[in-house]
Amino acid sequence: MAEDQDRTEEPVNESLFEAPPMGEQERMVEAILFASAEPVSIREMAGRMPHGSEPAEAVANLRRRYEGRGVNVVRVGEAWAIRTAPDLGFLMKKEVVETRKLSRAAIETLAIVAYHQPVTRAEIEEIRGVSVSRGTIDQLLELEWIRLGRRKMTPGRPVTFIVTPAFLDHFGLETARDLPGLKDLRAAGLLDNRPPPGEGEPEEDDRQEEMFGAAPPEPDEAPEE
Amino acid sequence: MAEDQDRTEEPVNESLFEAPPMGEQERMVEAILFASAEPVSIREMAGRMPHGSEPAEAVANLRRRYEGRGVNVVRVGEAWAIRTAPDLGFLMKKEVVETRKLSRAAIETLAIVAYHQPVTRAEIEEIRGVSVSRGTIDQLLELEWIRLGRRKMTPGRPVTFIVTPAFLDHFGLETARDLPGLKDLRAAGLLDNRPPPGEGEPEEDDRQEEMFGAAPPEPDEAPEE
Amino acid sequence: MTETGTDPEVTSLSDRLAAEALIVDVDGYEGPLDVLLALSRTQKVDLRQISILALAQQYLAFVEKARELRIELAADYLVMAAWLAFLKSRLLLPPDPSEEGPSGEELAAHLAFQLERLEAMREASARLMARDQKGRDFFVRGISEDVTAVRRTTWTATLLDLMQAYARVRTKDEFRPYALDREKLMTMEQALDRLRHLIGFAGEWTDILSYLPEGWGGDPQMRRSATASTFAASLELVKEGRASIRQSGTFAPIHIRRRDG
Repeated sequence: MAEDQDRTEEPVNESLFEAPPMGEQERMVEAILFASAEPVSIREMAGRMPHGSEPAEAVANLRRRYEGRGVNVVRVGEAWAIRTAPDLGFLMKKEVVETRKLSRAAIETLAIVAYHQPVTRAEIEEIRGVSVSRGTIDQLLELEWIRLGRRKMTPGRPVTFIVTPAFLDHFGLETARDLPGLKDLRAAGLLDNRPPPGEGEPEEDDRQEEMFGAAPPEPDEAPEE
Repeated sequence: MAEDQDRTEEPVNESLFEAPPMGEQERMVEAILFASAEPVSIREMAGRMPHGSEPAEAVANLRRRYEGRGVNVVRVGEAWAIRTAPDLGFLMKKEVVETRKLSRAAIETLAIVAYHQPVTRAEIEEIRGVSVSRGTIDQLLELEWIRLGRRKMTPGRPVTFIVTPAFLDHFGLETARDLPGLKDLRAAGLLDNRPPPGEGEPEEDDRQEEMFGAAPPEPDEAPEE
Repeated sequence: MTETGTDPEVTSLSDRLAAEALIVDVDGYEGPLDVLLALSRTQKVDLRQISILALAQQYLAFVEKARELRIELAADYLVMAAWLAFLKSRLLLPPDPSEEGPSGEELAAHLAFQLERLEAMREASARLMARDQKGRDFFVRGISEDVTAVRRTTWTATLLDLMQAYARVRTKDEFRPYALDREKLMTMEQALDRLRHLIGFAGEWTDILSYLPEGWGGDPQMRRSATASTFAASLELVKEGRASIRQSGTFAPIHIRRRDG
């Protein structure tokens, strides 16, 4: 076959050899384009196909056949190739889910929200003793473990944060009240026996009840992402 | 954990996003199969396609669509691939590096593994009447045409060998059941593991039934003599 | 046939070619079973009808010939020869009822089965290799696209993590390193608390700076923080209707006073 390469396009050959039917030529072009690692020129196709073949016409037919399909026959410079339809590129991505532990800052912030809700950012910072980065709050919002609560009736009307039902679900709690109290933490050896001066139990007052009871829809919902 | 979250969201998704129409799913499967040189399992397709898609049905449709074309949708074990039609092989540049020419011993060993799987080395030697060299097995393992199967529940718990999806892919077999002449060989009792007279009965046969899937139970009779 | 045997290969080869219809090239055979299969083909019958007796005789002749040609036969060829000699005697002699073990017919049947099975596997391997093969007869996708993995991270924590984190936060007071920073800041809540108490006493316009707590007027950072908080707290009180606020000009002092009613 290779030695015929240069003569295939000459019209003389047409009379010498019967070319395969166009449908067959289309199959050939299809197989060639599929299997080639590089785009293939018409000339190269002609070199591989039987004498008298019309690869240009076969490619044109094949191109029409693939219109609207999952792959298309596309022209690449002077050559042709089969490529994924542009709108299906997303299929070539595979999602790999990786589970990671929350950062210390995030888990501490989450704990403070859970124990002190509704709590403002300033209060979180006050309790943690360090400033809370925007990213940490955003991460918890994105996880849908915290959301915005009502604004606090203090100067500046700062937004507050509260934990969500998804949070409760994740940690297997029925209500935020089920969170172990400081006494429990102490009993579990998680807290020093000496309570820090001036620190009582976290308040588990009716504010929380409100949050998890028939909470009226909040005007400032966390943006759902 | 993350699964919990997914679980809670699932019913929502089902109602929110309807699976794309079958024609669209067919396009997706087409794009996925075209893009991959290796067979792709239904499971993997489902993982990449929108929620609620039916890749198995889409593949079946696609297969029909490509019947008689220059490339075909072929089944390889539990997976699917697009391959050029075998009658068009002459068009292709044989760029593929020929695998080392297999020795007669390797070819026979391969056939024995394919037809008798799962089969132990001792059984292979019994059938060939000669010891099997380490190199022969290694070569087939390297080609990834055979791999280790379950250990046999006989004294010494010898390892067994079985053929791989790569083997099926290379020889264009849908499943190991499609091995040429398998049925006849089994009917003739030539796949039986008959012990030499005077030796213990082998436990056998239901193992193989498993390997070859839901083959109709063969009467376990000796060849007519 | 040389006496010395210095070059047995050449001698045996020429001898074989000359003298023997059966070419004994042991290297070309894969063991006794292979030889037996080759020999059985000379019987020109279906393997199922093969005469094992005739085959045993052929094999013994083959081994004999090899010996004559001084070909080193591997031990298993000789083992097979011995076994076939035994089988031959069993097949020729009438069965002895007192004899233990399988009959000659059973042994012969098994050998026939082995030969047939080997033949079948040979045919199967030939058929297998004759199939269309990947990379030779059919081809895979030339331009394959790798599936790019998109990493999605999900975050997790346990209730214990949560409790430990909270315990950590609550016990931090005893050793927290950032306490100094916080001491220089006055929160609006602090200022408001203070102002709520003090505003009741402000019947007259009073500069809000006079409400700064003691010790907050010196250090510039503390002063700034206290001033801002106090101002914000003042606005809050105004909003609550508890105070009035005024400023005579830009950057002028800001005054507040109690608002009654």
